[in-house]
Parts: sequence; C-alpha cells; structure tokens
Amino acid sequence: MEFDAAKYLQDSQFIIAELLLCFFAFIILIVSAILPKEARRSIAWLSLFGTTCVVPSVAWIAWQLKGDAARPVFFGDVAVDGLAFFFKLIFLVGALLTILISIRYMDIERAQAGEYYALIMIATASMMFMATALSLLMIFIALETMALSIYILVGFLKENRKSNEAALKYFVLGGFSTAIFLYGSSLVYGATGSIQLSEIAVRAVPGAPGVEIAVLGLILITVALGFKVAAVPFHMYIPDAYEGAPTAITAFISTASKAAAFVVALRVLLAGFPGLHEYWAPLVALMAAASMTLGNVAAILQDNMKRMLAYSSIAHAGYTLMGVLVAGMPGATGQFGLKAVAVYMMVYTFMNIGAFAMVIMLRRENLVGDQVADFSGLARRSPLAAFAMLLFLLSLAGIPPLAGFMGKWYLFGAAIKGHYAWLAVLAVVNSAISLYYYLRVVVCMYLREPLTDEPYNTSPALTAALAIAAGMTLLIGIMPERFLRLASFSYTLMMAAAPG
Amino acid sequence: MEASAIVFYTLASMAVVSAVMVVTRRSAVHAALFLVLTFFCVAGIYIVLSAEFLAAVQVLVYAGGVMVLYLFVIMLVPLQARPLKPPVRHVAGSLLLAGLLAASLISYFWNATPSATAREMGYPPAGGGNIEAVGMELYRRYLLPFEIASVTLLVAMIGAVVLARKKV
Amino acid sequence: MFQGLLSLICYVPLAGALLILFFPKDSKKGIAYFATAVAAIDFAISLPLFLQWDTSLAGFDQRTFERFDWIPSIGAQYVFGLDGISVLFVMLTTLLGLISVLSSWSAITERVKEYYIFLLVLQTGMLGVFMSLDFFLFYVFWEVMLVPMYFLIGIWGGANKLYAAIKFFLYTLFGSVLMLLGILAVYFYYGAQTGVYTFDYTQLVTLGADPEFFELSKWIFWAFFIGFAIKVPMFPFHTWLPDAHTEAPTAGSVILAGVLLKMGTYGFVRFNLPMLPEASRLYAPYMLALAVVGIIYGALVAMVQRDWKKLVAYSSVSHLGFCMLGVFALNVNGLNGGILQMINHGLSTGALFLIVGIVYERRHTRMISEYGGLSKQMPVFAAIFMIITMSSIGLPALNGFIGEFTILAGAFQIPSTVALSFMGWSVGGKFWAVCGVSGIVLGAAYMLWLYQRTMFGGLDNPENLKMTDCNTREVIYLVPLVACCFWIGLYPKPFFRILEKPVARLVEQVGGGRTGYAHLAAPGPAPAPANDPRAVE
Amino acid sequence: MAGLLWLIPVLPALGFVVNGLLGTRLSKKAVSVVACGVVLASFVLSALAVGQLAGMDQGARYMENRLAAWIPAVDAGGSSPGLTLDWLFVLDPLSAVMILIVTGVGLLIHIYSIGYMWEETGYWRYFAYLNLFMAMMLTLVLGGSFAVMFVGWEGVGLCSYLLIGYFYWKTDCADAGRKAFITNRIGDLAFVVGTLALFAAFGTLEFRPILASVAVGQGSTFLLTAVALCLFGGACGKSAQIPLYVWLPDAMAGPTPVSALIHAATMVTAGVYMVCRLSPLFLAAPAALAVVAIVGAATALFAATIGLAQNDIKKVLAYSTVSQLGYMFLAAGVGAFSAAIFHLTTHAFFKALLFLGSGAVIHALHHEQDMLKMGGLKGRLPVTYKVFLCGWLAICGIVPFAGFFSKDEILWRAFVWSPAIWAVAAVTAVLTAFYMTRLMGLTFWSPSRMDHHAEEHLHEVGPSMKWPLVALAVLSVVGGFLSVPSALGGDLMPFTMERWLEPVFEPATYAALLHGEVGGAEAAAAEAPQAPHAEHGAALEYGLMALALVLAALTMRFGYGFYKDGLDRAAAVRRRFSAAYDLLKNKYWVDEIYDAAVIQSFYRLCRAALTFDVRVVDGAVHLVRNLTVGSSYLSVFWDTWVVDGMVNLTGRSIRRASGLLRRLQTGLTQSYASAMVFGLFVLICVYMYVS
Amino acid sequence: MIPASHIMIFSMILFTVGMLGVLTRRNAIIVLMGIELMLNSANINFIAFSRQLGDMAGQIFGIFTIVVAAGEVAVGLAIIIALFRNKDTINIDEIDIMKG
Repeated sequence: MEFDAAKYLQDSQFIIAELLLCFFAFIILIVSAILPKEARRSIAWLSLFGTTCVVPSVAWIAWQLKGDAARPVFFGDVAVDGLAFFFKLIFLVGALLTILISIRYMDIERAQAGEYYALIMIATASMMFMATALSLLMIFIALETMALSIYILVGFLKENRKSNEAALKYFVLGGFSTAIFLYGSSLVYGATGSIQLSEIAVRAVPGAPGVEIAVLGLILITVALGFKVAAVPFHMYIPDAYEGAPTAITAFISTASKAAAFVVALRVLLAGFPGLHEYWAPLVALMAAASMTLGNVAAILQDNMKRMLAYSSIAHAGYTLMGVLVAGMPGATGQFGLKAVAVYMMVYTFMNIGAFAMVIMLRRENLVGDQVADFSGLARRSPLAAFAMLLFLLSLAGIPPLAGFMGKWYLFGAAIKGHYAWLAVLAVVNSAISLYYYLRVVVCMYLREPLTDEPYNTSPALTAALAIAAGMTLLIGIMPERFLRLASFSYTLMMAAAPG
Repeated sequence: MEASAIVFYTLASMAVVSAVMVVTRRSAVHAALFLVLTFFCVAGIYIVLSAEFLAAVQVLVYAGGVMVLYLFVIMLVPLQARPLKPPVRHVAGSLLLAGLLAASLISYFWNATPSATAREMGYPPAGGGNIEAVGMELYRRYLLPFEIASVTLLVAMIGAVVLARKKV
Repeated sequence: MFQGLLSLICYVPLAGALLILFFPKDSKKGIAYFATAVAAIDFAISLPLFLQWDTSLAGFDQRTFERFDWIPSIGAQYVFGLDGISVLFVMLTTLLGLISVLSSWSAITERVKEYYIFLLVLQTGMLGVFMSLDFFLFYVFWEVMLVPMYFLIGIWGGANKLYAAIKFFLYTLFGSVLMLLGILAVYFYYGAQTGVYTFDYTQLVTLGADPEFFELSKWIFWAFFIGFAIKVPMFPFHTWLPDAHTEAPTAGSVILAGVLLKMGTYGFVRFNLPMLPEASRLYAPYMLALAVVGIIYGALVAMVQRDWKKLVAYSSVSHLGFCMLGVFALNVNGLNGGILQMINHGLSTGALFLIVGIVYERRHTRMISEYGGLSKQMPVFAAIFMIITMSSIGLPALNGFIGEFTILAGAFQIPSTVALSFMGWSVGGKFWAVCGVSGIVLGAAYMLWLYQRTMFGGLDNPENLKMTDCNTREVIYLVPLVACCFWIGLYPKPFFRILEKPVARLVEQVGGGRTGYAHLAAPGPAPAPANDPRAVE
Repeated sequence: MAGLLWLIPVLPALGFVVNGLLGTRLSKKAVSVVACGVVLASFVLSALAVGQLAGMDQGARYMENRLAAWIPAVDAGGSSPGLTLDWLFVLDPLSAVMILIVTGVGLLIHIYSIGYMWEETGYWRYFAYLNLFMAMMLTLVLGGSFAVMFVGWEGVGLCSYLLIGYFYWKTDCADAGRKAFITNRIGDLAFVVGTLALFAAFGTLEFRPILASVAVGQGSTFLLTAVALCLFGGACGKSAQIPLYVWLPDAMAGPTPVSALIHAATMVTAGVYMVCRLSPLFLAAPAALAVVAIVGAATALFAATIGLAQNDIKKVLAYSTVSQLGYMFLAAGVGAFSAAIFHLTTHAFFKALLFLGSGAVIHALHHEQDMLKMGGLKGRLPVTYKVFLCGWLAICGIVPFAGFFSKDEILWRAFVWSPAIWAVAAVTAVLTAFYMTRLMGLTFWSPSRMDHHAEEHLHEVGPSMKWPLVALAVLSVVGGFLSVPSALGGDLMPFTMERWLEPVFEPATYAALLHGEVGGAEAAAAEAPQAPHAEHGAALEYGLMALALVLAALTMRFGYGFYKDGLDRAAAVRRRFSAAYDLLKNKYWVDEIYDAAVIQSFYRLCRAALTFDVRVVDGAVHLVRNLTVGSSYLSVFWDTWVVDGMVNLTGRSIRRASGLLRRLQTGLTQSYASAMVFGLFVLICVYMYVS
Repeated sequence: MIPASHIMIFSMILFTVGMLGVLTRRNAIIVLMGIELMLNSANINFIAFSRQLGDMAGQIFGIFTIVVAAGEVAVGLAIIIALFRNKDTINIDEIDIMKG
C-alpha cells in the first residue's frame, strides 16, 4: 500500500472538525493550566467558542458532498458521507448544549475545570470519528477514546460518592463490554480476514466459509453495541451512571454518546454485515422489544428524575433499535429505517438535553433537586420553565405537534413499513405507558405546591440552552420539513465503500 | 510435534494456570504477580506466532508500565484492612454462567466450518522483519488511528491527573 | 369566498390564547371577557359556513379548501376542507366553545389565565380535527387537544381529578397510538400501490374501491376502531368517561361531552366507512352489538348513579350507542340520524352539564341526594332543565326525537343477514333496532328520576334555600341551546339538506343501496361517484 | 278550511307560549282569558271544519293539510327511501268526532278550572300546561301520520306528567307523574317498534298509504299481526289496559280537572282512537284483534272489581275509567269500532261530569277525597248532587241516558262475537252499577261522617264551576241520541255516529285509494278484509238490552238500600268476606307485585351493571395498569431472581429477593455484568435457534 | 504447526477466566485485572489470525489494543483511587448507594 502524503493531507480536510475540536481541547488544557482558579469560568466560554467554530467546518463537508457522492478517505478508514455529516451535527449540538448547561452547574458543584470542557470536546471529536469509521479498528479506537473521556467526566465530581460510584460502575462494565467487542472483532477478523467493513460485507454472507465464526463475532459486537446504546439486558449500568454523573454529563451521554453508539451500530450492521441481516435482525428485534418494555415499566416507579430519565432513555433506545432493524432491509424500506434513526436521534438530543437542563435548573447550592418532587409548583413559580419542561416531556412521550412525535412517527412508520407490526404495536403500547410517568412530573409541576422558595438556578447560558432546546422541540414538531431534508443526507450511507 | 508447538502448549497452559491464579488469589499483590506471569506467557506465544514486535510491546507496556501502576495503587490502597472473600455461591453462579457461555462458544467452534478454525497457521507476512513490517503499516496505512491513539492516551493522562489528584 | 376562512376559524382561539398570555394575572375579569370575545368572534365568523352552505355538494366544498405543502418529505400536507358532515361539527364546536367560555366566568376563580388559555387551545385542536383532510394533520390535532383537556380536568377538576385526568389521557392516548399505526399502514399501502406517499384524505379514500386492500383493511379497521371507540366511547371502552366527565369543570364536561366524544363517531364516519367499506360491512354486526349493549348498559348504570354528573356521563354512553347504531346501520337513514344525533347529543348533553354546573357552583356538591325541590327556588332553571331533559329522552318536537327516530328507522332497515352467529344461534336484523328502542324507555326512566329527585319534592335541605335562580348570563348561554333543541326538533330540514348529499355518497362508498348492504345482492365495486365540478374528489 | 287545520292545535300551543313565558306577569284573569280563549277559538275552528266536512259526500269526507316538511325526503341515489316526514294534519269523520270532544269537553274543563284552581299557587303554570295538553291532544288526533301522531302521543304524556306532578313538592304526586310517564314509555316502546316495522315494510309512515296497502292485502299476516300487537301495546300504555294500567289510579294525584280532562275524557282514549284509526290493519290481523278484545274484557272486569272496594272517590272513578276503557277496547276488538268511538264519546261526557262533580265535592270539603269522611251531601250540595245523579244514571246505562245506548251497542256486538265475552261485559256492567251506586251512597245519601271543621266551611260551587257541570250533565243525558242503534230506530234518526264513521272503518275506502295501481275498486274491495257487520237478530237484541237494563236497575236499587243508612251493613259484609275485601282493597297487590318482580329486579340489574362497570370493565383497565406497575416490581424479581439468582443460586438470594422486591436494581456492578453475560448467552441461543 | 482452533480455544479459556474474575472478585483492582485478561485473550486471537491470514492488520489491532488497555488501566485505577478517598473501600460489593 503506497503512502501518499499529499493525499493524506488532502484527506485531512474531511476530518477538519475533529482536528479543530482536538486543537481547541489542547488550547483549553494549556490555558486552564495558566489561568488562575477564579478565571476558570472563562474557559467554558472558550470551549463554547471553539465548538461553535467547528460548526462551519462540518457544514463545509456538507457543501463538499453536494456535488460529489459519498466517498471513503484515509485508505477507506474514514467515510465522508451524509450519515456522518448528520450525526456530526447532532454531536455538535449535543456538545454545545452540554457546555451551555454546564457552566453554572459546575460552579455549583465546585468542580469548574478546564479539563472538563476539554474532555467534552475530545469526546465529541471521538464521536465524530465513530460516525465516520469504516473499519473495526477505527471504531475501536474512537469508541475507546470517547469511552475513556466519558468515564472521567462521569466521575468528575470527585468529592461526590455517587459520581465515584457511577464512574466505577460505568468503567468496569464499559471495560467488560470493550473486551467483548474486541473479542468479537477478533473473531470477525479471523473469519473474514479483514477489519474493513466493506470487505467484511463481501465475505460475511450466508454460506461463505467460516461465516458461523463471523456471526459469533457479530453477536459479541452486537452485545457491546447494545451496551453502548443501553439496550436490555445490557442496560443495567445506565440508571446508576445517569444518576451519579454530573447532570450535564448525563445529558451528554444520553444524547450525543448514544447517538454515536447508534451510528456505529448502523455502520457495523449495515456496512459490515448487510448479508447477515437475517441473523442479526431477530437479535435486534428482541433487544428492541425488551428495551422499550423494561425501560418504560421500570421508569414508572422511579422517584429520582435522573433515574426516571435513564429508564426512559433505555426505552427510547428500544424504539430506535426498531429503526436500526428496518434500516438493514434493502431498498426504500432500509432508507426509511435509516432516516428514522437519524431523525429520532436529532429530536431526542434536543428534548432530552432540555429535560436534563431543567434538572440542572433545580440544582441549588444546598439542594440536589433531582427528585421528581422537586418539580412541585414549578408552573406557579416559573411558568415559562414549566412550559418548556412540559414540551420536553410531551415530546418524549411522542405527542404531536412536538419533535418527539416526528421521531416516533418515523420509527413506527419504519416498523410498519418493515412488516414488524408486532413490534410497532408493542412500541405504541409502550409509548402510552411512558406517558404515565411523564405525566407524574407534569402533575408535580402544575398541580402541586412548591416545596421551597429557594430561587432556581438560572444563568443566561442555561436559559439559552433551554430556549434552544424548547424552541427546536417545537420547531421540529411544527415545521419539520427542513430538518427532515437535513436528515435525508443520512441516506447516502456508504454501503460497501471500497478502500480508496 | 514441532518445537514451536511444544512451546505454545507449554506457555498456553502456564498462561491459563496463572490466569486462574490471578482471579483466585486473595491477595491483590499475588494476583498482580500472576498477572505479570500470564502476560509473559502471552508474550511468548506472540513470539511463537512470529509477532516479535508485539511481544516486545506486551512486555514493555504490560509488565513494565501497567504492572507498576497496579502495584502502586495496591500499595496506596491498604487492601488487607478488610478480608475480601468472595462468597462461594456467587463464585459457583459465575462459574456456571461462564461455563454455559464457554460451552456455547466451544460448541460453536466445533460446529463451525473447519476451514476457518482448523486451518494451519500460515506464514508471517512477507517483507522484511516483523518490526519493520509493523512499522511500515503503522505509520503509513494506520497513521490516522495512530494519531487518534495519541488522543486516547492524552485522555487517559488527563483522567489520571484529574481523578487522582486531591483537589480540583 | 370561504378562502382562508377555515384557518381563520381554527386559529382565532389559538391567537386569543397567545394574547391572553400578555394579560396581567390578576385581571381575571378582563381575561374572561377577552376570552369570551374571542370565542364569540370565532362563532360569528363560522356562521357564514352554515348559512351559505351549498347543499348540492356531495364532496368537499372547494370554496373552503386550503392546501399547502407542509412536510413534503413524508407527503404530509396542510389540507383543510369541509363537507356537509364536518361543517355541522365545526358549527357545534364554535357554538359550544362560546358557551363553555361563558359558563366559566364565575365558576373559575383560580388560575384564570391558564384556564382560558387551555380552553381556547382546546378549541383550536377540536376545530382542526374536524377540518383537516390530511391524515397527518388530523392526527396532530387529534392529539393536541388531549393536553389542554388533561389540564382542564387535572387543575380545575373535582376531588378525584388527578386520577380522572391521567385515566383520560392514557386511555385516549392508547387508542390514538393504535390508530396511528392504522394510519401508517394505510399510508404505506397506498404509497406502495401508487408510488405516491401521501396523507391526503381525498386520495387515500379511493382505497375503499381497491379490492386488494381488503385483507389489510381488516386489521386497519380494528386499529381505527380502538382509537375511535375509546373516544366515542363504546362499551367496553367507556370507563374513562364517567371519571373524566365527573371530575372536569363544567366547561370541560361540556366540551368533552359536546365535542370530544363526537370526534370518535366522526372518525368512524369520515374514515372507517368510506376508506374501509368492506371491513366496515364485515364487522358491522359487532359494531351494532356493541352499540346496542352501550345503549342499554349505559342506561342501566345511569339509573343507579348517585352523582348527578356521573348519571349524565353514563347517559352519554347510552346516547353515543344510538349514534353508533345509526352509523353502522350503513344506510341513509341510519347515517343521517346518527350524525344528527351527534349534534343533538352535543346540544342537550352540553346543556345538561351546564345545568349541573349551575347548581354545583351554588352548592359545591354533585350528589343528587343533596338536592330536591329546587323547582320552587329556581323556576326558570327548572323549566330549562325540563326542556333539556325532554330533549335528552327523545320527546317528539325536540331534537332528540329526530335523531333517535331516524336512527331507528335506519336500524329497522338493517337486513337480517347482518347478524352475529353463535353456536347456531343468530342474532341480528331487526333485533338491533328493537334493543335500541328499549333505550328510550330506560332513558326516560333515569332522566325523569333525576329530575324528580332534584327538582321535585320538598325543599328539605336548608342549604338549598339559599339557591338562587339562573342569572342573566346563565340564561343567555342556555337559551341558544334550548332554541337549537326546538329548531332541530321542529324544523330539522336545513340539517338534513346539508347532510343529504354527503350521506348519500357515503352510503354509496360503503356499499350502497337502500339497505347499505347491496353487496349481499350484487357483489362488485361501488360505482364511481358522479362528477360534480365543484366538489373536490 | 283544510288549509287552516293546523291552527286547531297551534292555537292552544300559542296559549301555552303566552302563559308559559308571560304567566308570571299576567293577572289571573288575563291568564284565564288567554287559556280559555284559545281553546274556545280552537273549538270554533273545529266546529267550522267539521261543518265543512259534513257538507261533503259521505265517502269523500276527508281533508288534509300538509303543512311543511319535517324530516325532508333525502336523495339517496334514487334507490333508497329515506325517512320522510311531513307535518300532516288530517280531518276525517273519526278525527272530527275526536276534535269536537277534545275541544268541547276541554273548553268546559278549562272554564271549570278557573274556579277550581283559583287559589292554587302557579295558576298560570297550570293553564299553560293545560293549553299545551290541548295542543298535543289535537295534534294526536289530527295527525295524518304515525310521526305526527307520535308527537301528540308523547306530548300528552308529557303534559300528563307535568300535570300529575303539578303539586311537585308532594312526593307522591311527583312519583305518580314519573310512574305515568315511564309506564307510558314502555307502551311507546312497543308503539315505536310497530311504527318502524311498518316503515321498514312500507317505506312510509302516513296512515292512508299504509292502510291502503294493508287493505289490498299487502304485508304478511305475521308482520301485520306483530305490528298490530306492538301498536296495541302502545295503546295499552296510553289507555291503561292490563298490564300497564297501574299508572292511571296513581295519576289521580293531580288536580281533579286534570283527571277529568286527561285521565278520563281525552288522553286515555288515545289508544282506543289509535286502534280505531288503524282498523283496516287490525282487521287484517284477526289474532291481534282477538287479543284486543280479550285484554279489553279482562281489564274491564278486573278494574271494576277493584273499584268495588276503593274509598277514595277519585280512585273509584279512576278504576271505573280503566274499566270503561276496557269496554271500548272490547268493542274495538270485536270489530265494533264505531261502537267503541261512540262509547268513547259518551264516556267523555259522563266521566268528565263525574270527575268534575267529584272535584266539586272535594273542593267543597277542602280537599277531602276519602268517601268514608263524606256523606249526607245530598242536601248540602244540591247542584253537585243533581249533576252527579245524571252522571250516575249515564254510567249505569239507564234509559235514556248516554251510557245506555253506547253500552248496549257494545254488549250486543260482544254477544254476537262470543257469548263468553258478553257475559264478562255484562258482569262488568253490574259491578259498575254497584260501585257507582256505592259512591253515590257514601257521598250523598248516607248520614254525614264529616268532621266539624269541614262541615262548617262546606260551600256550593261557584258559577265558573257550575255551568260546565250543567253543560256536561245535559250532554250525559242527551249524548246517547248521537247514535241510536238501528234496533231502536236509529235508521230513522237524521244522524247516527255509526253512519258518520262508517267510511273510516271500511277497508274498501282505503283500498279504493290504490285502485289506479291495483286495478278496480271492486277488485280491491273484494280483496280487502270486510268489517264485520252484526246480523240483526232483533228479538235477541231486545232481550239482551232489557236484561242489561234490568240487572243494572236492580243493582242500583240494592245499592241504594245498602248504603243509604250508613256503613253498618257494608261493614258487616266486609267482615264476613274480609279476605276478598282485602284483595280488592289492595288492588290485587299488583303494584306490590310489579314492584317486587319488575322494578326491584330492574334496579338489581342496574346495580349489577354498575358493579360490573366498576369491577369488571374498569377493573380490567386497572388490572392492566396494575400489571404494568406490578411488572415494574417484577423486573426487580427478574434482576434479583434470574440475574442475581444465577449468581447466588440459593436460599440466601430468595431471602434477599423478598427484601429487595421493591428495588429495581441491586446496585451491584457484578450483577450487572452477570446480566450482560446472560444476555449474551441468550442472544447466542436465539441465533442458534434462528439458524 | 498449531491448529488455529487450539489457539482459539486457548484464547477463549483465557477470556472465560478473565470474565470469571470480573464476575466474582470483590476487589475492584482484581476486577480490573480480569478485564486485562479478557483484552489479552482477544489480542491472542488477533495475532493468531494475523499469522494465519498472512495479514498485518491483526498485529496492528493488537498494538492498539495494548495502548487502549494501558489507557484504561490508568483511568480505572484513578477512578479506584478517587473512590477509595471518598469511601475508604474498593470492595465492589459495598459500592451500591445507587440502586432500584
């Protein structure tokens, strides 16, 4: 294989977003080492600035793609395609909103640090690599970089036992799943002789020699991905990790990180194992069914808001897996499924971060504020915030005309279109169940008297984040066309990109 | 049986035995030492499989770096303060679960087409020594992952610093 | 001439709600007056629809049509349009909307601002349901109104409001998500057949003539059925209704009974019959059986209620059973009567809830045993209540009779082949009608007993001595309803004229003929509807 | 004139509107003027209309006034007859008789009411209701289709309800009103079923087309019998026949003029009117007609026996009314429709008279209705006594009072039909004579049993009450000559009701309507069932007439002797036959039996339905919810038993499981890992199963 | 020569043993060691297949695995230290304040 430095540099333009993120992360690390403790807040704004700078570069890739079909770069390791582009946007949005809601929160937690923002940005960069990865190696290394960053972020509140505990649990189980992923990858490598998804796709077809081993590898990889997307029964760490992590990070991992996991799942299953759809489809269907049911059922009894949202995120992962399942089908059906996942991840990012932002708003100096009961009387004390939360909750429940409904519409539509009627029925029944616990929060907000009169924790950044999340939740619900067009980019998934 | 085979089986059985010791020794220090032994055995197997560079990395990184880290932490944390006895039943359950999994995997391997599993080992990749080959691949074909790996290590570094130091 | 009028009607309440946001919280009166003005304007601008309606149209009136692309990606459009059936419901909604706002002036004293906002948003949602001709849009409106209704019950409701509100929301949501699946199935089937992915009702409805659609349509029928039947509510999906009605504030009950329930029956008429004609015919015996059970069962349970509102709520179950009986008679009389009865029920049951509201406001109890002898204290109230009672039990010359009688005439035309067979026994044909007729006896029984227990007898409870008769405002909002009851009872011709052509076409679509079961005689696709240049097909 | 028929019912309705809306602001005088004025106008109008009708040829006496479409004809692609209803008013000889009775007797009772109700609260309300009743009753009789008739049919029911419950603050009044309405509704149920069955069969609800079709033999006998029975069911409700008669005696709780007008003269005869109106239909269903006759006879006898033992003066009259209505149905059942209508007419006169007379007594005694507390009024209330005497003679059937002619006509026709029925009718006549004589005796002849207070305030009726009484008394005396039987020379009279009504009851009349289509009036007439004409066996008829007369006279004489001196003899008899007396006194316990058998079981059914609703239907919903929430606990179970149980395997985990039942997750990292391994294992198994 | 299946079974045994360590040991550090064992077993596979296929990718993968494993150990041990500071234990059984 010839190495052409010029081409290498030329290819680098497609990872400029990742590079920029890493660059700003380094700058932040350096600056935070220099700056006095009191001035650390300004680092947050720096990171915000940096992340914002990245947005045009991602848009630039989209512009690049316009006249050109999707293409693989870096020896076929990195994809430049619509799927990657769209998910990169999601990660960026997730990161931006996370930084916005972090600033005041980290003050309250007394954990303001440059490393925090740097890690968020590095994690974002790794997610972007995940979204573009076309080989098992790239997936592995990017996944691990992201995972390591997140372990640290989850445990960032060192003085907080819950944070420690969450970090350890997340880490141990994450390591466990990494090992499983790696073992699976090695089997796939052995059976197909390649770590490039495109080549695996060619060789991992029913009847090919050694395909059983490839399937075993696939199952192991599926387990690891199931862990990352929080699918039952690999979900167990989710409630604890979500509860213990700093709330802003919970928002981040429940949206951006989950989206990254889904995009990897799409890449692996669609680009790597399209030929084995008949084998992995039942597994994914099973996981989807189990996740949505268990997630919703378990959420009913939760009193802790973060835990409830954690279980709800398990349920949402279940819904989204329906999309993954259908995405593996040929033709227009598959495209529909793919778009469903993309749309859902987009809307989920806004509404879920919005919901967590509300939890942050309730975090006061001497009040943890993550119980459902803490929402009592919100409507009376802050009607706008309550209304925003109402939007998020109803959107999560899939009530039109909010963004969540568009997402659900696509997912249910995918299930129907893919002839998974039983799954669709289960999903709609589940989404009715989910309303039950979302309404508990609504009841608290609108029908109960406030518990304390301690002022809410608000800051311009948090307000902005809430406004953006609420606005988008509403906008995507009412005027979804533009966003759907954007999501249509994800059609151009490189199904079997040859190494370039 | 060839010499390499004899070496392989010997090292493999040693590795398995010491791995079992790792997970059964009560003392963390003992466990760490057996872990080193396992790593050495695995490194030997790498050599048998003509991956000399990897064997070196294995020894350097694991036996050198990782082990020291482990031992540091073990010393830092007064482990013996409390007896850490795994409950027998728990172990039995885990054994059962692992056994089930292993059985399913083994049955898998038996059932799988021979071509994938029973193939004889081939020859080392052509072109110079192993180190050179690895180097060429790593710094040309796999340059991007390599760069990312540097970020990975940076993250690990930040993590170690942030989490292990006392105050923010 | 109606260009843009529908959107205007639909969004005036929403705009009003947004404006109310800017009112200071304490100006309770100002908010109430403003909301009333908004509702009145809405009613006023919807009047031309009814007054200038072209009764010669069988399809949708192109003058009312509004069509824009909304979400081209999925083929969802913003389509508003009315035909003779929906225009009546729009009128009912704007009228009851105005009345319910009027009825809230003194009933609501807490969180006034939010209250009127929710009430007005609710109205937008309901109007949207009746106006939209795009399935997607329809579903959006269908769900949108759940939320304000939930709050109306949950915040301003009675003692058990939370339970009732959640039950209402969950129950109806459960139905509507299943309906969503049905919608999706129709959408994808049509897309696969024609290559055009659209939610446009006027296109999707042509599936009714597609013989291959039958197998799938059987499933879709049940998906729609659950969605609509819960809303109607048909036995045995009715249990949310007594709770919701009982706990809701007066205006909420009025809207709930008057309009919300009609959305279910409207759904059957609008979607199930023309789009799934064969399935509708196939399952008609089951629908008829449930309708008849609902009629009798609702009445029986109403008989022994101790709670005034609950009694009225159960009477709704019974009355809506009549509507369903008419609709699934699948003939001209049945459908005419069924649709008219929906309007009638909206008027008379709406009025009944207002009546309960008037006494509730004075005494804060709904227990029938607390009242008695009110006639003496409140003669005007007693007279209006009597008229509405008579309307509700179907006294001739009042609206209830016209509806019920037409329904029963239709039900008597159901051929004997429309029957349920069980172990060699076959029940059907006129049996449904005869069972339905028994409802009018039972209706008289519980309504008169209610009237007697509350209005007659001695004024034994000293609390009741303090009761005052209806004030002017109360009379003002009750009188239009009473007038409408007489109007429909004595001269329903305008309504029948509006319904005539659409219903005739509906019967044709569903399988036509005198009995609605022409397929039994001569199988074959329904003939293409006549070309009417002004009607949008 | 035909074009103004609608005014006949609308005028009283106008009175209702005026009095109803403005009643509180008008003086009592104004209210009376309005109320009586509209009825008078209506009466005049009716008279004019009937006069015009009489001027027509005998076979062509028919006027119709199609006012407007009610439920318009709807286009249904040409193939389907939608329900079409017009506001159609029809005047023919039958409705002519009825409107004259209704407006005439109604006018008298309105005038009577002025005096009777003057002191009551809600005077205007009373007259408003009464006017509304007139409107509805006139709609009923003028209605040319089932639907219009049904408007009146239900409307009079409503007015009856309102007027019975006029003293709504008295529980028994309110109860009685509701009982009346609901019992009527049960009849209406049958009525509506019959009506709609006719609609389903013939596609229309107008009388003439339906009767014409029936007259030419369309419609299966089964259908017609079923329909006729259903319609008769409706008549049973309205006209208080077995088994639905129970409401009428209770209805006496209303003001007495109301009882006279609604529950004696007019409304309760609506059933008889309806059966007669549909005579061709009933003639085409002989079985149904036989049922009518038998039910009528049974009711007549049954009610008469109950009347023997009642002490409430109005109750006696009420049972008498039920009995007389039975007579009318008996007449209709044996095919003597004109006799039925004739008896209806005379009954309207004398029963209204009797009720108003009893009203005068009650008024005089300050609302005392118990005859045991009356007596000796003969001298104290001379006018009342005299008019009462007329009524008594009329109802007992003494020559030449009204009752004699109508009753004998019925007895004779019954005998022709079946001597057994005649026997029942004759016994009834004897019983009627006895209980009426008992009433007279207890009220007027026997020594006074009034308390001191009542006696002091005793007063004779005022003019507004007196003159209506006198007018009715006159009518009771001479009313019989409206239809003198042929045997007594009726053919020589210029007018007999039988001749007047003949075309209405002749199926051929209707068959002729269709002759264009069916071909030839003769053919039609030949096909049509014939109205039975009794053969005149003159000697037998005279014999029966004399027998009935003698029996009645003897009974009256006996009764006079029995009661003239007080209650001692009656008490002796009562002691002797106490069981029978109790049975009659308690009206055979029918109310109680109904209550136990029907009403209580109905309520049980209702309560069962409620329980079912709460427990089963709603319970199912709750069950689903509980299952969901429960399975939320169950997932603890899954985690602790399956996941942890895999790890811990034994009893310890079982003990822990119960402790952990409320916990979703163990919180232990390693059980999470176990779950993952387990999941992996499951996935592999699934794959193996799939492949 | 050694059959590939033998190496696979060997690696699988190592994997299982490592997994057992993760599942059974209460000492968080030893749990970490278990994970290391599992990672190593995967590596053995990669090397073996690399040799068998005559393809360098496997070896490269192996190198990256070692790098990542090293990073994980660093982070993992840091987490354990932080936890120990707060809770005075590294017994993984006692780390269960969040559950349910």
